[in-house]
Amino acid sequence: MPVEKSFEPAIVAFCCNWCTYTGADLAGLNRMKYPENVHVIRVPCSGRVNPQFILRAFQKGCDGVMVCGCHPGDCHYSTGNYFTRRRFMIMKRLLEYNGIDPERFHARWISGSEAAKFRDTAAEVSEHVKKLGPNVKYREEFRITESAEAGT
Amino acid sequence: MTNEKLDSLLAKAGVRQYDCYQCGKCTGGCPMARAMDLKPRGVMRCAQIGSLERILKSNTIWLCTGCHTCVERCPHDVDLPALMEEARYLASDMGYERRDSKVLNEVFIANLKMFGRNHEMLLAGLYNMIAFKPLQDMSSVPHMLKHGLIEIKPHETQKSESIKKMIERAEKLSSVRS
Amino acid sequence: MSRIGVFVCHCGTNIASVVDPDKLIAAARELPGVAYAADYKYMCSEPGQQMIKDSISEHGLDRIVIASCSPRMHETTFRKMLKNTGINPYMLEIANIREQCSWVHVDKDRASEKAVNLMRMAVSKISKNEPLYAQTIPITKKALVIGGGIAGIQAALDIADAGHEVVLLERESSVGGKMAMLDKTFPTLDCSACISTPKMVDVGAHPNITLMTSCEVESVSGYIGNFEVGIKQKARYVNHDICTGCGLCETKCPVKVESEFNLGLSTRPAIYKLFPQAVPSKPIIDKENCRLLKGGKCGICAKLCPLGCVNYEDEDRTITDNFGAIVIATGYQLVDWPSMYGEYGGGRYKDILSGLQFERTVNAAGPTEGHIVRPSDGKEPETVVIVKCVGSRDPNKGKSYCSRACCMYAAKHAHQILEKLPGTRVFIFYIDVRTPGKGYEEFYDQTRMDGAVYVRGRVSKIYEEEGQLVCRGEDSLLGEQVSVKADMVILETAMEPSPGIAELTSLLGAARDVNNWVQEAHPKLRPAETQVGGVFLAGTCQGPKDIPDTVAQASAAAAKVIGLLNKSEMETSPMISAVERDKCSGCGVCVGICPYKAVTLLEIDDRHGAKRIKREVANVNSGLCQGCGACTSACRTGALDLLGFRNKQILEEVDALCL
Amino acid sequence: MSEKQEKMRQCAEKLLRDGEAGYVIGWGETRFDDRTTPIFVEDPAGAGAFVWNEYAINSLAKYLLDDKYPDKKIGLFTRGCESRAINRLLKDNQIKRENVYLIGVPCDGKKSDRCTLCRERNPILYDVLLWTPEDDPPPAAGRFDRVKDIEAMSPDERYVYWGETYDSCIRCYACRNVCPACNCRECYADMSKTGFQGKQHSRSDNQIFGVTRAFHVGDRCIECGECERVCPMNLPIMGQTQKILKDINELTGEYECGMDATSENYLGRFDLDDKDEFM
Amino acid sequence: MESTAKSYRLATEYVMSRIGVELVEIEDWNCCGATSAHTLSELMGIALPARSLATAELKEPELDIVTGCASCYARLRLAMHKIRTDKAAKYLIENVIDMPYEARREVYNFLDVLSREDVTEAIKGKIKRKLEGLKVACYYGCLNVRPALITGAPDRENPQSMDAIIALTGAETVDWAFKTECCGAAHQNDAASVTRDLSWRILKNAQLSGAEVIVTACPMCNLNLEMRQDGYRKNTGRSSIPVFSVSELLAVAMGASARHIALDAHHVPAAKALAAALRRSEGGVAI
Repeated sequence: MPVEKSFEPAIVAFCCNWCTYTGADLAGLNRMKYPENVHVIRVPCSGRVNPQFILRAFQKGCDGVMVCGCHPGDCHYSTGNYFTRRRFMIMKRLLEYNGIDPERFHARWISGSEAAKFRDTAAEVSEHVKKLGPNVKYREEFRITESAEAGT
Repeated sequence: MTNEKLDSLLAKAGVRQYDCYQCGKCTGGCPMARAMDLKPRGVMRCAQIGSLERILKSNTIWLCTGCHTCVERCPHDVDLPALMEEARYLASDMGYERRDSKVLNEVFIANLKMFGRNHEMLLAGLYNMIAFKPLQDMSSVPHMLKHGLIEIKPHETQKSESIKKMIERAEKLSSVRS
Repeated sequence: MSRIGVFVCHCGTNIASVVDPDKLIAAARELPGVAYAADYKYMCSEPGQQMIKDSISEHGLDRIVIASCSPRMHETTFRKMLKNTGINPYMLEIANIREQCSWVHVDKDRASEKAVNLMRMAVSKISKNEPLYAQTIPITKKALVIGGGIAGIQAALDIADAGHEVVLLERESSVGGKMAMLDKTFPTLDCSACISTPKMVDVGAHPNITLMTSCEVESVSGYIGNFEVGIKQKARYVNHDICTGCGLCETKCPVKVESEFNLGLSTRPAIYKLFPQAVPSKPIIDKENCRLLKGGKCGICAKLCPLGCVNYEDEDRTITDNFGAIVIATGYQLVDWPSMYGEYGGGRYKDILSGLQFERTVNAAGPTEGHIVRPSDGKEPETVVIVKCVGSRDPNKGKSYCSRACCMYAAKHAHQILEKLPGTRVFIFYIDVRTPGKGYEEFYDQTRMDGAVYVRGRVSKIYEEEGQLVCRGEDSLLGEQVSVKADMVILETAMEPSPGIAELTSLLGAARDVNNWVQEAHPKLRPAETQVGGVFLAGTCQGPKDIPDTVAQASAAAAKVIGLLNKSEMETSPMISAVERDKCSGCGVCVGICPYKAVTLLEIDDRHGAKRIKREVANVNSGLCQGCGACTSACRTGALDLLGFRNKQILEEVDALCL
Repeated sequence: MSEKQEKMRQCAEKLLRDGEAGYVIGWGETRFDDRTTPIFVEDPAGAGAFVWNEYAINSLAKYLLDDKYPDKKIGLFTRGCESRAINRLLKDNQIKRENVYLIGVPCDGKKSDRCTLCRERNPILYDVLLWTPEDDPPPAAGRFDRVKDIEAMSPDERYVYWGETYDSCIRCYACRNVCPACNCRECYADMSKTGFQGKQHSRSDNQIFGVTRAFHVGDRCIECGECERVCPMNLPIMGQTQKILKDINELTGEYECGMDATSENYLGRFDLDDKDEFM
Repeated sequence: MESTAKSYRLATEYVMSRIGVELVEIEDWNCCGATSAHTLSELMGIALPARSLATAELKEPELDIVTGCASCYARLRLAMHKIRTDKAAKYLIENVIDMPYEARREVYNFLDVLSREDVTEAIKGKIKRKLEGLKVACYYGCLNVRPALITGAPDRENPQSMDAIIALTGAETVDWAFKTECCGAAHQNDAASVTRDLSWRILKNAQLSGAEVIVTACPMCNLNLEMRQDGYRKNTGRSSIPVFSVSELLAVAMGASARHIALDAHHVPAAKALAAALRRSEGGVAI
């Protein structure tokens, strides 16, 4: 399909304000380059990321989702990311159990200084998701037809 | 072109030349540094400025005993012995001059090809002949003969033929990574 | 319908060279709710801000989206700008099209496309924004300074001089810290004790300062302006309320142990003052070594004390106090070089001293009364080798960082040796000489002219032979191996954070960097603050530094504290959790998740059908809540929501990306 | 059987007559021989309506939520499954222990699929125990067998499996209404404005409901099986929640809910040494 | 060990038989190639030791390997390490040696074995006479401890394992600075002027630190430190110092006679120093 070639996935990254968002800013400051697909949504803490956001993202047409926060032990709010860790350990397994490809959902710890890790993660996730193609699982049906129309 | 070779040399040795900040702790502790025409720190300096030839021409790479004192104390974990080793292979491949110790090493291996094990007397004797140092260490010979510390007849492994073949195979392939 | 204004910043060429502002403007105008869209070269500039303000009144805007640099950069700027416009400062969203778009992407079309996405996400989000109003909390006008070294002393004095109460807490039995151990200070060579002792006396006597020695922080709760700190007062076994510090008790103590203050170069009794000029100038008993406290027979000191101050029954106590601000000034210790450097003898050779041991040796009040002699035989050295960067700049065996003060104190040591023992040969092995400081390079020059020989190279091995220490290394400028036979070797060892810093920072919630130094909130712009509101930093707990920098940072931290304590109350961020009580079933899952104990269950009056009932619901303490939102993701009904980052706002962003 | 039934009736009658309980919840006859229905008896004279037979299937505990603020205690016949549900409600701060009078009735297993999963026949907490405890059922072999079967599929197969499963969901929310872990004042699924749950009868919205509900109750599920029993479309609902329980069991060791009223739920606490796969 | 290290071999056999450790000689072992092989070819430097190890694994799959030579130890350990960590290298090496090799068992040096708790206990039980007051400098050499990645030695500058073993004989080990300095054995033939110095300064530091004898755990170290003492005497004006293998001191303490372990085969007269120590402790027992 010709669509495959020009497929540019939409990826949303929920990033905590103190570590990963700062790391992403630092990547910019250092003029590192990564694919345009990754869109950051700023949240105060990875603990703020309700797993239902992820479901919604897949439903509305995101092809990949990332949840990023401070490394365990470094949380600005001291324990937020420990809860994140448990929540998404369960959620990731549940999503995969329901058929979502493991590569479509990533949780990662990226500190405020790990600009390179942010870049690498963004690039890596983009690449994987690109290979997988557009996500149809969990996607609202009318969206699929709509975009198919738009594509023709 | 030189740098390509140098880069691959460094990569094989697992050494990043810019890790070194030239503190000289390697040279300071090197047992053989006095005899080296390029000191260990100098080797790293040459790697930094891209002068591969000076490394390959030096006697340093042949004199390194592999005692690992340098890397043990190096603040940046620069694996100089690995670098020296790769440099020796490259120097041999590129046909650089055989330096003193290479002769010994070759005699040693020839010895193994013949017997599978090392024959000290033959080794020392052959070496002294080839290197033209006929009298080196010969004062000890009578004592050693008397007490059975050296023997005229070499020990052979039972399968010295297979070892010879193995060594030849290894010589052909030479590097583990290639 | 909301009236959203979209403003696109070029940031000079930083944004505009990659992202096409026209595309953003065109896209913005198509979006529902957008009443106005415009671009400008520098939105954050005065004219840029004016333009936004003008547009607000001209077009009747009620919420603003700015597509520009990171919100971490200018969110505060733009919020301030909105304060005088009639729009609530929280009716603002920033699309980060610089750090996360123009700077990280190359393809102009695709970068512009992404910028449009980001802008659209912000527009969608802001459609759900609501005005937020800051609350105020009272501030306890009292500061706690942890650590009684020169940093803590300076900070305490500055805060106290500004009229605020200060508790200065010190783990040892006297304030003074490392500076009290030093002999002279570079580059002016004024005597360390002469300049630090008066300050020690000042903190002891200042009406606004309460000195708490032999104390440690045990617990911390609360938040900026309202900390509650549990302090452990370790048993001193001497009643300091009565003690006059006469020193009689020390004279007959049968115990002799290595003196910590003199770093093992002399001994002290079990009842002791840390050093003669100690403040408070009163002894304590070291329970690890006291014969009686270890279960033996003694009690001599109690018999000797004319005032009956000695109390062997003394016990640790916990005192709780409230503070508005906390300063961490816990300082450093030297790395344990013997465990790192087997090649330097691993501590086997007596005549190898650490820099601090040499300070004690050369100090007139030290164990040798200032005579530079070898600990092994008491002879004056004829040749001294000074080794720099021991434990620093050595990621393999020690610390990767430069310890900053060593170059200068190495030069000072050389100078002191050459001054006290003219004719001594002094060799300084170095890798680089770093002298960035006022008068520092001149001091280094002087030391070289004094006759100190600088040898460029790191010493590879030191061993003892025939009563001398043979130092082998390379003179890398000559390219030859060198070997120096020295009578004494001084290792200028690196600083590392004081022990216990990990425990203290986790009590306070402050972060540490990879080397365990306390992390400042911003390396350049907020060097004296931690990321935790109300917790500040002074001195070497933040990283190696010399005395002038330490004192400067201490005063900076004090200024921050004074600024905070001068207010009687402060505004808190309104972006905190809020409970919709109708939805809350009081299950309490949020209570256990909140790291600040800000969420509790509250009994409220309600109706159940026709019945009046009492039921429990979650309640957020706006003073404690820091706005992390961890509770909101655990709340199944969504009764808890985070203001400014409401569920619906975030979902709008998600939806907007996928349009 | 009838002896036990008699004990139950006597106990209920006494409770009501003494005014100890305002009413008692138990099982009553229907016009079908093979069905019972939950009944609420206020009048001591009506205690004879309670029955105890192999069709006393419904779990009764959830009814307590309909009357969270009673004037008098509520009497409740309590088996293993009821008592775990009550622990659930107590832990979730939904009922007060003093508002209920628990009449312990050790269970001998009923004619229901949900009883095949049963691990606790005897009540864990009660105010009175009417007869001697039953032997616990043999260790439920294959607690997670069904989950393992699904895990063995490929991602696409799993998607199709669950997609087709949820295609038949009619979103009646019976599973939620009967579930003791679903005790919110207002269910997220009823709040269409928040945006977490779409209302369409599409595969997407149905699946979102399935997964979200599973995540909401997964670490608190007492495995009573009521959800599957009441599902008019026979959906394998526990296949989702048990997946979460299985993962928790694998991550932190033995994990079972409702065994007491105090243990913190898995997602409501953390351990510094938790496995970290997000480095 | 057949020739130049004759007394080392005899003493080791003596000690091991006394404490009930059975050593099995690897059938048809071959030389590890020492410094020479890997100097010329990396592959040869690994294949040679790998062949011996593979043979051992084939014939004695349940046994660990022990070597009494520091150089062999380093080469064997490296081969083992390489096989375990580098799959590509494993494939190549197995091809060259024409044998499978999985590196299932460990390679130890002689000191590792002697330091094992059970072995130490066994030695303690077999010590018959004490070498009271004999001042010993333990020389470990480079390759018993370095490189740390391969040997896993905890302390590479001032190791203690040999000192602890020697202490069992009643001898007193001295604290000295050249325990792991290179003696230059690899270049004694071709860079003699430098390497002679290396061994001399080791001898000198041992003497200045009060040692009467030096003890080694490697035949090459032993030979190298011992053989060139004529020049040492001439050049430094110091007296020569006997060099023993660790097994020899243990054997003597266990009661071996000079003839048992060919003490007369030493280049530097050796029996005298031991005899003096034995006399000190037992009032004139000869060896």
